Amino acid sequence: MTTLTISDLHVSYGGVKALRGVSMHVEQGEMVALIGSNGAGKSTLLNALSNVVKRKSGEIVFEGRETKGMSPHSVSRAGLLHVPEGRQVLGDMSVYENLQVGLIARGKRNTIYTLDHVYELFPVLEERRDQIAGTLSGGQQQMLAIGRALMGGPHLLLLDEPSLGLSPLITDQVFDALKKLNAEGLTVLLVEQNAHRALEATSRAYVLDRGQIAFEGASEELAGNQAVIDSYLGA
Amino acid sequence: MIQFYYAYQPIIDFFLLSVGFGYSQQIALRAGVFSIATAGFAALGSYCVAILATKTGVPIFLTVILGTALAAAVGGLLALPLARLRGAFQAIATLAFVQIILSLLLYGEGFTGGALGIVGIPREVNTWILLIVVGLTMYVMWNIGRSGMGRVFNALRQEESVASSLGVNIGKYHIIAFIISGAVGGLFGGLQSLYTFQIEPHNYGFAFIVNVLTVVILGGRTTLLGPIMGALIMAILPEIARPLAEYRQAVNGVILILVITFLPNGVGDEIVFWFRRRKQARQQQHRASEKEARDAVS
Amino acid sequence: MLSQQILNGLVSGSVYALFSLGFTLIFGVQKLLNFAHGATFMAGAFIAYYCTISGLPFLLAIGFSMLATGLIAILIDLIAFRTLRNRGNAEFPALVSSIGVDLILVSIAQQVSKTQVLNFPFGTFPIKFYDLFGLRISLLQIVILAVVAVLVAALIFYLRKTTFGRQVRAVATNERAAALLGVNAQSVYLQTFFIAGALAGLAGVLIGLLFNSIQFLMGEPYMLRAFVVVVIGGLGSVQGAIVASLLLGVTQSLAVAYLPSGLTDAIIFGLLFLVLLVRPNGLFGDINAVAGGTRQ
Amino acid sequence: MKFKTLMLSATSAAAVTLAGVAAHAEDYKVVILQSLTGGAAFIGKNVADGAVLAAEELNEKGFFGEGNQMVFSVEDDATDRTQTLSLITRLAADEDVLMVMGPTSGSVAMAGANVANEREFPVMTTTNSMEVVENGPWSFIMTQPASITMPFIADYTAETLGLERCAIIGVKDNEAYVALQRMYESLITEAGVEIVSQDGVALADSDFSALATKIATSDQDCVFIGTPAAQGANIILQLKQAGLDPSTPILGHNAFASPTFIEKGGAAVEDVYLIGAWVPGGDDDFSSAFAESFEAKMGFPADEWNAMGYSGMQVVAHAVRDAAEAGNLTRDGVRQALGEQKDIPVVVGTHTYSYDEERVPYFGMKVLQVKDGAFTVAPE
Repeated sequence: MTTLTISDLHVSYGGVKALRGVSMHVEQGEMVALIGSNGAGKSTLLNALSNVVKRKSGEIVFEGRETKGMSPHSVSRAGLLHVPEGRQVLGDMSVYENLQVGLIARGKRNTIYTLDHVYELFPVLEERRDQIAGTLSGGQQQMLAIGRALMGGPHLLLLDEPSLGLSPLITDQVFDALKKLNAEGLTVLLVEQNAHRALEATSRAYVLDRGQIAFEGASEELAGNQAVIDSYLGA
Repeated sequence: MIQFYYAYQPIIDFFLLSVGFGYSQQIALRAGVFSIATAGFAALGSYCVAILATKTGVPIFLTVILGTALAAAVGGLLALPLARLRGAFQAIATLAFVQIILSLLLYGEGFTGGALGIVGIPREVNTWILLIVVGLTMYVMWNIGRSGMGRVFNALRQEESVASSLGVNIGKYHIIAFIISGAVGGLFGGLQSLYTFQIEPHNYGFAFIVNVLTVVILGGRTTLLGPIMGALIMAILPEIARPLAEYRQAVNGVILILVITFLPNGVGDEIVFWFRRRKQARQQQHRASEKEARDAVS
Repeated sequence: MLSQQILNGLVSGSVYALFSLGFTLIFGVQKLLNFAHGATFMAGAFIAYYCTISGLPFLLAIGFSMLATGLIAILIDLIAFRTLRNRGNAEFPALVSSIGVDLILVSIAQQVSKTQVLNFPFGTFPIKFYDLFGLRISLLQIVILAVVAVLVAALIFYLRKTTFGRQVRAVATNERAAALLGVNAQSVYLQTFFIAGALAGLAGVLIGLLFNSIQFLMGEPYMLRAFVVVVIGGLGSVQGAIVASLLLGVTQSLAVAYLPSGLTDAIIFGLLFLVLLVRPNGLFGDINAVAGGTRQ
Repeated sequence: MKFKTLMLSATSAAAVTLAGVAAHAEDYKVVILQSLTGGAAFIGKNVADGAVLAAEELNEKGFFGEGNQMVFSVEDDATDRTQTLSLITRLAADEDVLMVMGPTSGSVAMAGANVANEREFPVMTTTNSMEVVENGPWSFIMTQPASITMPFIADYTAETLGLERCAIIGVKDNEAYVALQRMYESLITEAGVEIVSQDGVALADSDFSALATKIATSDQDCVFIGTPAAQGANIILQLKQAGLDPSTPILGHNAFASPTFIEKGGAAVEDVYLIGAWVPGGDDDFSSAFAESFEAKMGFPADEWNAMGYSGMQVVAHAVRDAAEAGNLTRDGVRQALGEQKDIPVVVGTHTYSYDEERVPYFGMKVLQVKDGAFTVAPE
């Protein structure tokens, strides 16, 4: 079953065309990577998916439902949860309270992601449950942001640059957790600049270049295609 | 025309004073300073003039200069602590400044006359003097707008972080804006003193703040035409809306809400922007037709 | 006399707290100054007054008045704030449009009351005095202190411990992140406005009753006091507002008692200036923010 | 161009308003310009109501002689200086208007006086400020200055009651009240009364708890309160609640002479001394008749300001009639006649109203006391 289908999506920011006809899809249970250089439009795509930015044209169908006109909070209450770039934890609130806020998106939907489940996945969150979120380290904040989204019972998790600013060791921990979640059946769309890590963790990938899909295919295949990586990712 | 002037002279004078206070308010907003201190500056200027003119032999024109200088100096001093504050805090701090001035004016009875204010101020100012001073003020404002300082103010208003990244010393320009705002406010406060014979602290209270804000919001916060349009509407409105007299305040309130919501740039600014856009469009059209003509020839 | 004056100050201060809480809550959540808060407070006193003289039992009149001022506050949000907020960068425009609402409400009250000073009929609340360790305290003062204490505790509980309170704080801290987590910011705004309005309305009734006077301009001095309170307490901080309100009440009482009373305003606004100079975020601005400190 | 069109439309709108007052040869046109709205409305509105009643009655009685009548219109100065300036300027430009009864008070009255003297146009302002009189020969005041009224209550304090130590509470932000308070202070000080404390409240204040505690616990044998009626009643209530010795005499000035004072103060204001020009219900034939006809017309009893307006209009009417009879029905004629009015029967004070050589009005005052919830003449 297809979780997410995007067809011919256009988004403009004050006259600048950020996305120019993007089409892609994510199947249930898949972990898909979206990679591309800085300014390619990756974050814009995620923001358009969660309706934080308005699209100019195109269709976004999430679990069979067109999301056009829905407010951002309705989108997340429908099970499409977006972990934004820079984590954006609620800095004045405790770890526990952040997780509780995460519950709001769940509503009355059933989900396997309980508080215990999150604590099991990220034990550090349980140790620091009463600490003010703003005082956590970057890696801990990333774990909190993911855990908080899980509390909302996601059917699709959008992750924006989870490795940004994290040490390789912490990045490993985060990616391990993501793989584990995917193995349990969570559908994930992962945006990363760190192409190697992203391709290593996912099954399929899209390359976004100047607002358009430049390449799509199996992650393994893409990882081996040095020419594509060099020309689009500049790494 | 003379008859008209005779019957409406106080409204015309009121309009000119409003324009003056409007420029004092506008220059602060223009530089991105969220100040409502104009009432305080006006009070300083008018009391300085009134006290000097009634209690000393200082020549009248000198009292106005001293009043202007005093308000400008206080504006400069006020800017120092305010430079550390942003947005809402600046508004609150300037409001506190006005309150402090007012309560000191009420308290310093021996010097300021307390609630009685100061009476018997010589009436030295008439419509023509007001007209000339407003003209001079506009000239100065126009020059500021054209100069580099005007561009810095625009940058500060739009995005302070951008301005600071361009290496602009924000604090310095805020101080300059405050000094100008103080000088203009003090100048017109002084003229008001010499126009109305009598002043009291009450003249510079909340109603003054609302009026001068209305003038600038209604008129526009960036163009020279702004305060003129705002003051014009505020001067004429009570005349044509006399049947609404009992609800005058409410009418002002409705105007404020409607203008800030649907005409956020203000009437005057919108007019100027419209002309600018039309001019640009014409120029483009002109260039396009020139090109067409050239193409046709070749 | 000193302790009596401190008591007077605490009672006045507790009503300032009731008034300022709503103001600071709205600022905490929206980062906007609601200048019409004073007029909402005045409306509370007016509505309760007209309900009482038309025969409604006093407690019912209070309830009705709180409901009505809550709705007035929601209207303020819808009329004066919503469009501006959606346009972005609303700080200054919202101040202007809320001044507009203030003028409208005050003008209506002026017409309704014909500029007269109104007061609740004698006997609306029993006047009883108690002698407590040499202090003279009225039943009304005791009731006010108790009501304010209970409401403040309830508000803090609500913000800290309930799901809705967490949503309020989430929006206060980071509106976009909150939306991504399924929080409906618009409904949070409406609810905080309702709470703020109802608290202001109650404060109006209590002040009208305690000081025996209801008039169309009564909001203005309280609005100015609220500025002092929120600056000293830290804009958006609930605990800060409470401490600062009590501090302000007592300072004012003592200033009247021991200094020339004409200087009271100069003293409290001077104090505000001083606090802004030394601690631009207020005395409690950073640590105790409940409704949220600075937006990320 | 745009400016001109707008201004012209403003002119025509104003012309329509004035056209309502048609002019005939035997019509004496007077404009009652008072604060119907704004801060001084509690004075201006009431004065206007009293003046209108007087003018109607005088016309009905044929006071101005066969076929003649006073044509009056009521305008609002809005307690706003700018609007007052523009209104009076415009009225001065209308040659049919003989004089203006108004504007009401404070800086508005002063502004009116300025224009009046500049444009040689008689105005009778409601205020009692001598500055209006001193401003020039065309500006008059209707109420007695503090130097005339305050001795009544000051003498009563020092001599009749023999008090020695007084606490004073005044208004700090209204010039008229401050002037009365200062006059009282200097009079009682001269008479040997010590002022033990001096406090100023703002007109918008209602929280007097700290002030009340301070005065209730300090040592004085009288309290003088110079505030508006409702506020004064409230201060007295809070003083009593703070435990002020009930036997301490409380005194006030003529602002207290209003039904509001008793209504707001209830039992707390019992025994308070005050001065008033108007004894509610009237205290002679003329004033009782006025009280009756006013209540019949308006549906509520007349207060001090209604009575003042009614009395002021009597004086204006006599001045206009005198000018007409002297064959000098011009603004200057009315001005001269007004300044020469002597012993005009009125409903206030000692029932006759006169201007002295300095054009200062005199009609006397009464010391009143609240007894059983009503104003009565205080024991001598």
